[in-house]
Amino acid sequence: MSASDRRLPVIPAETAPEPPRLDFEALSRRLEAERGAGHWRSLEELAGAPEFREALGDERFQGAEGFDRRDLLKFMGVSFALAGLTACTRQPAEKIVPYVRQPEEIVAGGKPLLFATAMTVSGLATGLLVESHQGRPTKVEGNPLHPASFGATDLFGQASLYALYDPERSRTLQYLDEIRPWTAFLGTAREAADEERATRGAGLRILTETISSPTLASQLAGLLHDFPAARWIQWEPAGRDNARAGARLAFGEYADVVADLAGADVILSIGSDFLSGGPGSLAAIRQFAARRRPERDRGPMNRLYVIETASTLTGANADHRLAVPASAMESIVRDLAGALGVTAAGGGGGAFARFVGALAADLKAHAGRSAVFVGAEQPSAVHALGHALNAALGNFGRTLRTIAPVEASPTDQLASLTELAGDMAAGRVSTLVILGGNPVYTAPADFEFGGRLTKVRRRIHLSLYEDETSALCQWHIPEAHFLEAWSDARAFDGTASIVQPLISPLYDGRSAHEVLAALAGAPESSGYDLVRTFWRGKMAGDFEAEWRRALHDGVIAGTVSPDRSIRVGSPPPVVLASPATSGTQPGDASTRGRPTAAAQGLELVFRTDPKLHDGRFASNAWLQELPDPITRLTWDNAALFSIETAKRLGIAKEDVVELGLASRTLRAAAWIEPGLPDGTVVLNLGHGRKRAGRLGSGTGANAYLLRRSDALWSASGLSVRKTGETYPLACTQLHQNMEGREIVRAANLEEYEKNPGFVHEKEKEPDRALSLYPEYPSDTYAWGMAIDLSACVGCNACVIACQSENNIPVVGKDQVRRGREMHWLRIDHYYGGEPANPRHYFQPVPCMHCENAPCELVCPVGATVHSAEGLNDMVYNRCVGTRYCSNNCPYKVRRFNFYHYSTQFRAPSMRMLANPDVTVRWRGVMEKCTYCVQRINGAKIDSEIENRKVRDGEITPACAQACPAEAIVFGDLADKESRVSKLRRNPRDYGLLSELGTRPRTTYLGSIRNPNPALPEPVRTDFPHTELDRETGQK
Amino acid sequence: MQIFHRSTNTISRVSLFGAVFFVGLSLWIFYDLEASPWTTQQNVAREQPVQFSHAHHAGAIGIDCRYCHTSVEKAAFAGIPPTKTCMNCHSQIWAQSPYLEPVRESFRKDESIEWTRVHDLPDFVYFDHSIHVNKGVGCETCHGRVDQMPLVRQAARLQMSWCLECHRNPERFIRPKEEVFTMGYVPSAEQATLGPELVRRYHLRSRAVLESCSTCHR
Amino acid sequence: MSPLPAATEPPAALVAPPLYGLMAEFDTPGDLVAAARRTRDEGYRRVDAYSPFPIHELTAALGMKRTKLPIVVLIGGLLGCATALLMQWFASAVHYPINVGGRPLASWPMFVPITFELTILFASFAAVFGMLGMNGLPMPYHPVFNAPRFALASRDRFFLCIEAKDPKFDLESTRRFLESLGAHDIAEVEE
Amino acid sequence: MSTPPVDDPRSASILEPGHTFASVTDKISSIVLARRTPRFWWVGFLLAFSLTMWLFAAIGYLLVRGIGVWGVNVPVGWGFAIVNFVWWIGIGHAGTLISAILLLLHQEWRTSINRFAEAMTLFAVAQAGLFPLLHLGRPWLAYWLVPYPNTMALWPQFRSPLVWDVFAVSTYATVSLLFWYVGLIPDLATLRDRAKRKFFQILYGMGALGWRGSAAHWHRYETAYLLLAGLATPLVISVHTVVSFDFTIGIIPGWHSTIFPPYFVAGAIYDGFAMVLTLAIPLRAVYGLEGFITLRHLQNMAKIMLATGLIVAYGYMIEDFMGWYSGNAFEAYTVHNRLTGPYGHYYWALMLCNILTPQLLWFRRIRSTPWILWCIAMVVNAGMWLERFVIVVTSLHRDFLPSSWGMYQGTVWDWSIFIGTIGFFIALIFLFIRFLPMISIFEMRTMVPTAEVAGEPVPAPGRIEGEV
Repeated sequence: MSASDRRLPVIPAETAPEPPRLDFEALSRRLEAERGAGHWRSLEELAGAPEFREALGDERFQGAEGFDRRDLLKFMGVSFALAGLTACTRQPAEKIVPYVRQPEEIVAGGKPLLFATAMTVSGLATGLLVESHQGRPTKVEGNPLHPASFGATDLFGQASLYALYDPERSRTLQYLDEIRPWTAFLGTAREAADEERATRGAGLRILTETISSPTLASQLAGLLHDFPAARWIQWEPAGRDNARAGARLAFGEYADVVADLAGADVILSIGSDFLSGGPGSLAAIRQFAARRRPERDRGPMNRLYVIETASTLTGANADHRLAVPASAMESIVRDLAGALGVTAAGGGGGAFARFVGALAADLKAHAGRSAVFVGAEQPSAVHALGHALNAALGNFGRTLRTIAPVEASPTDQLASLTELAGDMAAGRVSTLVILGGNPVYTAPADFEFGGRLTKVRRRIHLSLYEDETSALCQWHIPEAHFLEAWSDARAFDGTASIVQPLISPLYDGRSAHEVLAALAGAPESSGYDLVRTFWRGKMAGDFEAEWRRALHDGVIAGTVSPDRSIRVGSPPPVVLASPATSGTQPGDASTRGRPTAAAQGLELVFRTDPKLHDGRFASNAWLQELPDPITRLTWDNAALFSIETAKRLGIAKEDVVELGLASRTLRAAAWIEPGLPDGTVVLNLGHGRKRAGRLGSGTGANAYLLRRSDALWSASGLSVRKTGETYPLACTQLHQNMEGREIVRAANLEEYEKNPGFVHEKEKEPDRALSLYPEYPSDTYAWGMAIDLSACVGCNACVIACQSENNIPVVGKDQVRRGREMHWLRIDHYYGGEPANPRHYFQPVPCMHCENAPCELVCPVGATVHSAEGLNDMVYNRCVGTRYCSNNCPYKVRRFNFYHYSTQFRAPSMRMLANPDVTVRWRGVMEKCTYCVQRINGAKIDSEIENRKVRDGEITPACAQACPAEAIVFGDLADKESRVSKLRRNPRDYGLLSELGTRPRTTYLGSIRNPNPALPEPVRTDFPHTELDRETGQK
Repeated sequence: MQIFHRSTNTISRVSLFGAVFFVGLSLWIFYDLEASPWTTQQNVAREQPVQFSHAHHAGAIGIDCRYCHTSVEKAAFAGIPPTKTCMNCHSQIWAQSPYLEPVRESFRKDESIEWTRVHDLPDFVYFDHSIHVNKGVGCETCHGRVDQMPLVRQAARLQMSWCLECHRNPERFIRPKEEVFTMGYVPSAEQATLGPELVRRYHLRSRAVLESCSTCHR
Repeated sequence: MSPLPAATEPPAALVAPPLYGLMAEFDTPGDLVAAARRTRDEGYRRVDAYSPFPIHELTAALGMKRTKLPIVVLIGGLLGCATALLMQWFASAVHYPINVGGRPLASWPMFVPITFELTILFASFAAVFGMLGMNGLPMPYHPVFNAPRFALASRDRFFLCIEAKDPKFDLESTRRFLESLGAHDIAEVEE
Repeated sequence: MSTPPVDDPRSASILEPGHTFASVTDKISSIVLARRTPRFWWVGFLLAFSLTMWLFAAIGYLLVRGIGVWGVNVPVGWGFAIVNFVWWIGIGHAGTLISAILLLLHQEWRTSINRFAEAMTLFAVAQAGLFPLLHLGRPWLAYWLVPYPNTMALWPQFRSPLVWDVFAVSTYATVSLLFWYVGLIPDLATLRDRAKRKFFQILYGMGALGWRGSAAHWHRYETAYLLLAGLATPLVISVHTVVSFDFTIGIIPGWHSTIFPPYFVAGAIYDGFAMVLTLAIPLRAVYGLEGFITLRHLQNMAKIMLATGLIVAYGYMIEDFMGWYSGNAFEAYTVHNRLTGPYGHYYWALMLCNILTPQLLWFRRIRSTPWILWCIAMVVNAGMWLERFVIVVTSLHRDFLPSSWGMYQGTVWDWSIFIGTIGFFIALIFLFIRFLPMISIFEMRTMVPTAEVAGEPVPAPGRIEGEV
């Protein structure tokens, strides 16, 4: 992968996919009745009206090149327009298409409906409420009743909607790249079943991702009962094998540990990124953030220690963070265990003695009110030690519960995959059914999975996209999106939910249930039947009523896994013994996943990508363009070096380096990230896909190529060679240094309690009496927002939520590099303190809706003016695009349509993605955060019909609704009792740059950390290191 | 030596004033065109797939608007009746009429009737029927005497300045809620006194709010 | 018996196009000025002088009134000023009052630049079109162009024209008078 | 007393001795009325014309693809377009300034340069006028900046400097045009009377509006001309003041400064004269006009450049001083960033062009050596462009929140349109010198010694003694 073969994510019109026939005609005709399709007063229709109706190919991200028919029409349009015709534009005739028989629950042209369902990532479910306009899902929200959501959502949940309508999804069932009907597959399935039955299924293998779906599990069980010799293999590239092994070591059996952080005063994370991505992270954030507020309204502020290698969100939110090489992790934990008397005192902590000592003391002091997490990447021994620590601290039963494993069949996935690989190589596999997942891409490199796969005679692959694996299978079955098919799944604490579809499959996709049913010789049974029949027995009371309730609530009552009282004996000596050998000893569970001590060279650490996870989301443009929470990179991953290491190797940002590990090499772009342990290189999984559609393919470097089964998470002996080439990376924030300005105002708990007004010490808003302008009298609502920087963990959910709610287009890598990303809400990230181990500051920045808005003053046409309720209105249809407002905005929250970015909504399916309550912006128009004015107006209309005022909390902007930390509060400042008014009175409340006299309506609550007095950590918001300031962007 | 003929004096002056006049005229025409039915398609009756007469149904028979436009009080969109609604009656009455064949066909084939939209606001305008109807803005106020229209036409200009007329001083147009669906409504009292009273009673928002951009544009 | 006077056709000279005036040519601005002064002293009133460049003495010599143009320009300026102020105030404070950046609706200081510009613009129009109007321009055709050597009036010759309309005008005496001024190439200019 | 020859640096004459009304008239009008068009004219014109065509092509592409083809982004929302706009407007200041202010100051030497200086003004303003339109995201809606009755019941937002620009620039263009045309009327009459071919007689005749040099006309004419001068003087000052408001009204550090109006105006004059020299020096050479545009003219213009250059230098100094003196962290950083940031080299290049180089003008030998003067003028033209670039880009690319800092670079389309306007400008100049007298003929006649009426003092133009 060299800088040269990188191409823009441009989709030329000629290669645009065939618009599918049936579904869209109907659906997009239904669309016609709705509004929100864009500016008809644009040249778009002035010139292009005739071909506006035809279902167009997807033309997203027209970069700098491409000059197609539409452009010419536009050009003609321009000449008309310049002739002064625009004012007299006649609106093209539109059709209204009513139902023939209207479903009773649908109010024509009116209110959207919400349906409860659930999304699974790595087998674990998050409950969702999905908004449906006229039968098309338009927005994903969290399900307040679901234990893994609490009404919040994560990126993946929010972005799942994009996947649903993604025109690049696999659309047809294929046999050797030829389109086949479903019945043809049924034939093969029967044939295969008959054939395998002869050998009792000896040649039959079923490869799935981790499964928690009870229905699917029972189907598999049934199948294995019919084919006793068959095997069911689960493979999760970012799996929890080590955790399982660790649990076994500690408890003697598989068990999951569920935390309730509400009661945890001290939290220790041993390489665990429990605040992002992981199962139950939303719940974790909710509970964690609830106690990050110095107001003590929900208990005293908790304290978070993090010992980690790569910089994770969890580490970024730590009060104390220790960055150690992966190979050093276990010994430190042993020292800690020693200090806590769990094991015979270890080495005394060596370099980190002081840290370990203080930590141990703090944990002891909070025995029973603490929690120790161990990351899935850590070796089994560390997991066992973690359990032992928790046991010694008496956390089980208080802050932690042990429950029966949630996944249907906990196994050693790596072992079973190894076995499968062996079998395939030996030709012992005649039929391989791959249900979801992309093993060719994700399997350890040393398995050469792809090559061996082709040795299998009959290869069947079910997946959402045509990916690397489908390419090597004869049968490719398009998978139904979870919003298209019936299923069920369990949450991290065991709670089961019915996965209920909102729309019939757009591309005739099938669910795993249906494929298995076909294999089991019962093709007629639909997913719906299967799920219902499974639960029929299981639900207490009247089934129909319970079923309805389960669908309505989104959770099935009484399915939470019961506590499993496990005696955590002191872990077996094999664990306690400090490692005689390093590296994994085959068959020795206690050494599973243990990294080999760095002999020479550097250490390479793999981690799941915060946006693409294990690569399954690579095709999702929303996630691709989302900035990484810390590096702020989009569209690529990069080999991350610490400042020191980069200096030593003479590496600068955007250099292409060749990573060598044993015999394998990989070229990747370099990026510098403070806070990594020196000598460690971090590379995110999930990038460098070969077949992830036009957008997902070839972004970044494929870390799997270096990932061996004996070193899944970290490998030593890495060699790094500068190639002398450079590779452009698209970073949305070139400066992560506050330059000594009062942007994020931070303090430690002690200081804050000594001096609560610290936020106003250096800068404060000028006294309103000093203004020359008379106050505008307001007798109505005064909308405002408060963002608690102590609570915000920087998880990015709000950004995607905003993108989804407000029809925000994706612009592509090249445009991002040119500084043209469109996110209305961005999360700024700043470093502070020492480059070796900096503090991280996150600051979500939406429009401030300044009362004295500088942008409004300079707009020549009054396209951005103030509403009576204090909103800084942006009127797209009045905007002529001078960009003066953006220049004059001190917060730079305004976004401009430099090109016709919204062409992506031209693709018929993408038009269904658009929120009908929000205008799709045309080229040359400025846009920005509106506080979700469509929601405000909706609530106002409802309340006014009932002749009442809008209640506090009745309006929730998309960002606030998604936020798991409840860091964003919106409401009426005129109402002194509203939550936002109360926060305004909080001493931590300050306005960003309010010293300029802009009077922002969005204000921030100062960021408070709670470090251990024994380990003094002065607040530092300065970051005097220019290594990061090398200007990238702009070719 | 004389280059120009006598007449050129007159010609030059006339053409001078002529030019000024022409510019003025064209500007005036331009503005007039902008507000003319040619642009707004005001009062242009549209061909419809079915010769449906509001004059007959709403006027002569006196069917309530809400019988067909069901969501007018609940939602932004007043709602176009599904074929089912037509068939409620026309499965018995005029069940064989050739005029109604398209309706029956739609019902048989389960294919929607494609009506031509008559009142079509730009997509960046967010008009909500429910709030207007609930605050005493009569159907007639914007749609005119639909009960007298054999084929529906757009009665008003539907341009921003037209909307503002009412958003700026609603008291001139507002009527009692119970009269909202009345056609040919005559105020019981003097509108000058009744209007302001209703504005107070229905808690209409201040002019400042009704004039704010985001009230209609998002 | 006495012979009857012969009824003869009037001589062609009498139906020849009516006379506009007499055009006298001079070589230097000085001569012209002197001549102009003498002509006026002589009592001629409908007199005009033509020169390739402005000669300020002529105005006095021919006894012209000071032009009213400055008043016209002043009025133009005031008109522009008023238009601008009213327009801006009406648009921002009366017709569609919107809160822009928390500034007052009628923020006078912000209205100054446009007011100034329009004042200048209107005044300039007044100046130019006022001047043309008062000079009766455009007038592509004018009798003086009939004078044979008049083209030199835009090069290096200086002309004085006494119009036939002048009460004191008499073809012969006037011609003699002009000759006495040292003019040469005295020509009869037709209407 | 014997006056030294005009090619002597010490000569003070503004018109070569020995010229008569006739010689002046014929010399200048012959350039226009010559039957054969000189070869160098064709070469130069075609060159400029091809650039003009490229400009239109670039504009077409811009309109079709959108503003994205330029380098602009967030934070740097304004790039070349506004830089060029301010640059051209600045150049457009010399003409009216020379005609108006120097007229009021009785600077007679202006007469031989004011005509084409005014033409240059018009053409420069025409170029400038392109950019505010083109830089819009939706140029076809530009007319929304003009107040006119519409069905939306909407008005321009009169508090925005961009609306002020519309009024200022259009007023300036209109008044300059009137001024230029009024000045042309008598000369058009001259051409009308000199032209041999009927076509040209009619053409120039129509333009001359039947001017016949009547004393009464001359009187009103001069009054009007003087009044226009009086009006144009404050106007010319106001235009660049208003342009500078585009920045000073902004809140951005590096823009929000009270020094801008004066130093923008000074800069404009500086640049304007540089451009006049750039054009005058070759013109007088190729058309042998050394007798009309003498060294005295060049020297005077050089002196004015030196003076305004120093004012501009003072402006830069105050800007940087204020950055430090204000004690405002943002201001301070902006200055620091200008001097040492990623665009530092632009700043230092600017210093070299606008401050150091012009110091050469202290020396008479240099002031009176046309080709050196020409080089310096070119350097200043470039320098003033850099100044606008520094003001626009370096202020925007790093403002308040470091998180939003960015970089800016002109793309090929930015350059195409910039170079294109230069071509367009030159093409117009070529047409002008071919078809209109580039020096005011009738005013040159008044320079001829014999123009004075013997024994009577020449009163100041436009003034009138002897009320009758």
